[in-house]
Amino acid sequence: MAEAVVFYIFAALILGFAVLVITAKSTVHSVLFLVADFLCVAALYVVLQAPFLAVIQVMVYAGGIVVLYLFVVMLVNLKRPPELHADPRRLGRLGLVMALAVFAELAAIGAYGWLKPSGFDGSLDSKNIEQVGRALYTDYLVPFEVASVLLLVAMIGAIVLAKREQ
Amino acid sequence: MITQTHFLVLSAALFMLGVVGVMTRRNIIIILMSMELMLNAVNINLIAFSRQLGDVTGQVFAVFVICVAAAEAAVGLGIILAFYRNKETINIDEMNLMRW
Amino acid sequence: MQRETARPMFDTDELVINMGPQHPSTHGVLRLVLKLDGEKVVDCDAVIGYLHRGVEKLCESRDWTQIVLITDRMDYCAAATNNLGYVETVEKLMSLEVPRRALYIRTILSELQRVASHLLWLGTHAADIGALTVLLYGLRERELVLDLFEEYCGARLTYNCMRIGGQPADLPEGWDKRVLRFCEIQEQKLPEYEQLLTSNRIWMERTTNVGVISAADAIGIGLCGPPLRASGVARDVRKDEPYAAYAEMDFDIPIGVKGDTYDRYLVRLEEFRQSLRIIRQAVEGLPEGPIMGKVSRMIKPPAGETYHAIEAPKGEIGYFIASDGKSVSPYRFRVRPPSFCNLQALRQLVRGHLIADVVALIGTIDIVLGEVDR
Amino acid sequence: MTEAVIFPLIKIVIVLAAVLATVMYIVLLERKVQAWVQVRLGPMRVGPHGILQPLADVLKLFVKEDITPVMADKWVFTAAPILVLVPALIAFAVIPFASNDMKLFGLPISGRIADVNVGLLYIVSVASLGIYGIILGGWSSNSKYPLIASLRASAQLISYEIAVTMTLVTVIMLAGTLSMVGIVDAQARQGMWFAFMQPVAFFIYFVGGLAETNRAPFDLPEAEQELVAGFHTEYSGMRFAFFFLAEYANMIVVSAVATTLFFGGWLQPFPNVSWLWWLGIVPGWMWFCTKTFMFLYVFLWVRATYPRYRYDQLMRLGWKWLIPLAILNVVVTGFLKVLLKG
Repeated sequence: MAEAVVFYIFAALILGFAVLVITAKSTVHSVLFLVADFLCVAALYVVLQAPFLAVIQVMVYAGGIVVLYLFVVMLVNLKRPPELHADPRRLGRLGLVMALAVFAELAAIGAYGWLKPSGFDGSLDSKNIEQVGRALYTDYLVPFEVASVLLLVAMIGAIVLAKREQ
Repeated sequence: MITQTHFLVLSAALFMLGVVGVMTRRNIIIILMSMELMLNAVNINLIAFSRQLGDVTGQVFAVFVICVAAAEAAVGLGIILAFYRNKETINIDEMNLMRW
Repeated sequence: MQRETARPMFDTDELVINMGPQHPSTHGVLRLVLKLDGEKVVDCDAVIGYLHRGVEKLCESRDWTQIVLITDRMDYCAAATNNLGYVETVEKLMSLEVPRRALYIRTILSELQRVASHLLWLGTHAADIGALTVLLYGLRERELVLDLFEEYCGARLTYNCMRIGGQPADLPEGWDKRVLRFCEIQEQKLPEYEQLLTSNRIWMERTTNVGVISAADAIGIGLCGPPLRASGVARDVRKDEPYAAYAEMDFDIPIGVKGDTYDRYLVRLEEFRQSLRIIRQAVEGLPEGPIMGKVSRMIKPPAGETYHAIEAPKGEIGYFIASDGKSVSPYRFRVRPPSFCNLQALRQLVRGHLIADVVALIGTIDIVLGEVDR
Repeated sequence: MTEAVIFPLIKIVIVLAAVLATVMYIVLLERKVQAWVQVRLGPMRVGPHGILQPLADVLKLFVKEDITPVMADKWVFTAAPILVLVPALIAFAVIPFASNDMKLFGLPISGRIADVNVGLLYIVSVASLGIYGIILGGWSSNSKYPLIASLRASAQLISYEIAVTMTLVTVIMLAGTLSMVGIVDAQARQGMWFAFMQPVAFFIYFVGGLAETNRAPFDLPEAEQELVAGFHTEYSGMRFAFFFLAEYANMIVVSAVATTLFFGGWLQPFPNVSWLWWLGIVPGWMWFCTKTFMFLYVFLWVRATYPRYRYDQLMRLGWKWLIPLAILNVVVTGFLKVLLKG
């Protein structure tokens, strides 16, 4: 019962903030809503018994990535605000397509859930961090290393791109 | 009773909102942010399934997704910054040249 | 790679920022228009005149004795040397003979003034770089100098402590002892400042190689005083064209090597010691005799003009005074203020440095806006 | 129900009140310590030896006019101080003030609000959120000095966070747990505070902590000599007070975490020296507070002694010295751990 309440509250917040992210006029407000959104997602991870992921979500997404966004928004906003493209006809067409897609998707999920109802019977024990760590460093060691190389490449790439030419 | 389906619906809706953002907004920073929303939707899915199956593999993949999101943000924003310095715009419709 | 060179790939955004006239560390009402590239200063434009009171014009309508107290108001951190420069110029114009005792008293006063002014400089310069404690230490010792001045002439800031042809009053009883006592105290306190700054890593990193100016550039710009000597030019009016009783004093002129902020700091710190040395010699060798020369009641210099410069704490302060021989006030009065001349170097100093260095560099050239604007 | 809801609530209230009161008096202590270093007396007028000065300060901040610049982004401008203060305060949730075996009216009380098994990561992630308030406060003021300051602040925070987090990794390696309580227990078990096993990590943590809390000699974002007042130049009244509170609350967090990770938290010193048995009489939470205050004092002491770093020097120190050193420390610790085990 408590879980349901928590889930509905956070689900509503997540979707609400997501709507605000994509509709806010000011880019900075958008970024702020994005942070709020990520924090709510982190809360949802706690509900899903993944505290490690929740903390990582806050640390990396909210504390790192979005700060980067904010930085760029501030640098870019200095001169003139970016314009919002408004093409009502196109938006209308898009809306129709999107609505159909969402409908199809939700229908599929609903049908699946109806055919094969599933509660959360499998439960993760409290040793969440150890488990994730073990999986990362044993079964998924190679992907892990690849990911680290990816980050390194991204880092160098970002520096090269953002650096001014002398 | 909250079931897997609840999370799937939430995730689908969040993903769709991300897609709508990418499609409707012309501000490239907001487009990138919408993509972050979609990645988050994926993560919710992964973690919900990990919970259902009692297996941490989903969480491991969520870590990878976050990792990729970080890399994407760094490079993407680097490109935006470089482009902005040159063209003074971040409207995606005006980004129609492969070189300058 | 082929690329149009006409337009750089990334054009730089320059941010124009106004530092002052209301800013905590522009030492008064100096306004700097800084062009920034990120944190780097591309260009700097000093806007002055916010404290302009028309001192020079004002002096042309006051009689000769009244002008002494107007000179107090130029460099209000070093009023005694301003007085000295003025009275000596007038004495030169009138070819007056000043008694030796008066000359010695003047020497003591102007060296005390140098110590006080340098203490204020040290404190504010260090505070600009973030070392607040040194400011309080410096003010603590400056208070002692001000007490001495108060005892001698009754004022603590604008002394009006010299007269054309001599001194207004003889030394109070026991004053010389107290001056020597102060010298002792000051000598003991100098290592305290040095402990906090001289070999402090952060202080050294903040000051070495910041605002380097070569000897040739320094002369070209017209720098004077400690900044000039820190660039390696041994120019000191006290030695080169001795005035007051400096010809009879034994002292050294510290000079720097690189001409950076750290050198300027070291030079001024050494000047403390030399000043104390001069004060000791002057107090010990103080001759007996009158303190006032033979001056008529109505001072009216003969027609003519003259320029005379002395070494103020901040540099060379020169007075150009023209008299028409008829009226009771100068016909033309012009000051060459050291702060104004040293300020000219600021632009060259700050270019290419960061904002944090700008405040350090304003501090290192030691300006007083009352003197820059007059 | 009582155990799960009422007790934590009471604890939260107590901790919040204690933190806010400490902040008020840390400000007074700072002024006093600085005054003593600078051969002054410090505040003396309000109450004996200025002991009521904090109340006067708070009153002044309350009644001061709250100004919002006309061109400021009003929402963000209002939200920024809150965004700074909240992370600083919620970090206290996992800090263990005392051991678990405290008794109050016969009821067992644990000496913390919550013991999460990701406690240390929680603190790191919460601390990384504090940056938003600073960036947004500087940006929304729509003024140049705050903007420069907030850019400085965010760059500084991000770069020093890496070094600090790296030092935490070594602590985790030694303790084998992420729980704050577990880390203190590990120190009790191993019979040695981690500061002595990891002096390098402790040093880096403390320097990084100075930088992360924007304290001298790393107080660039609010260097009044350069940037007027830094990112809160345009703030006044209570909103300014929030920034102020947050800075000092962050100092307390850094000190408290340093105490927990490196100086044994609530543990008494020298538990194995028999003639020092009387040290055990002092309750654990008092040891904790004493140690924390020691660190706070060092914060103030450093401020009164050192000049300020320059922006590029600060970055160089962080990236070229502290981060490599911290990584090296992690590697060495790992090797030693494996070697000593085998």
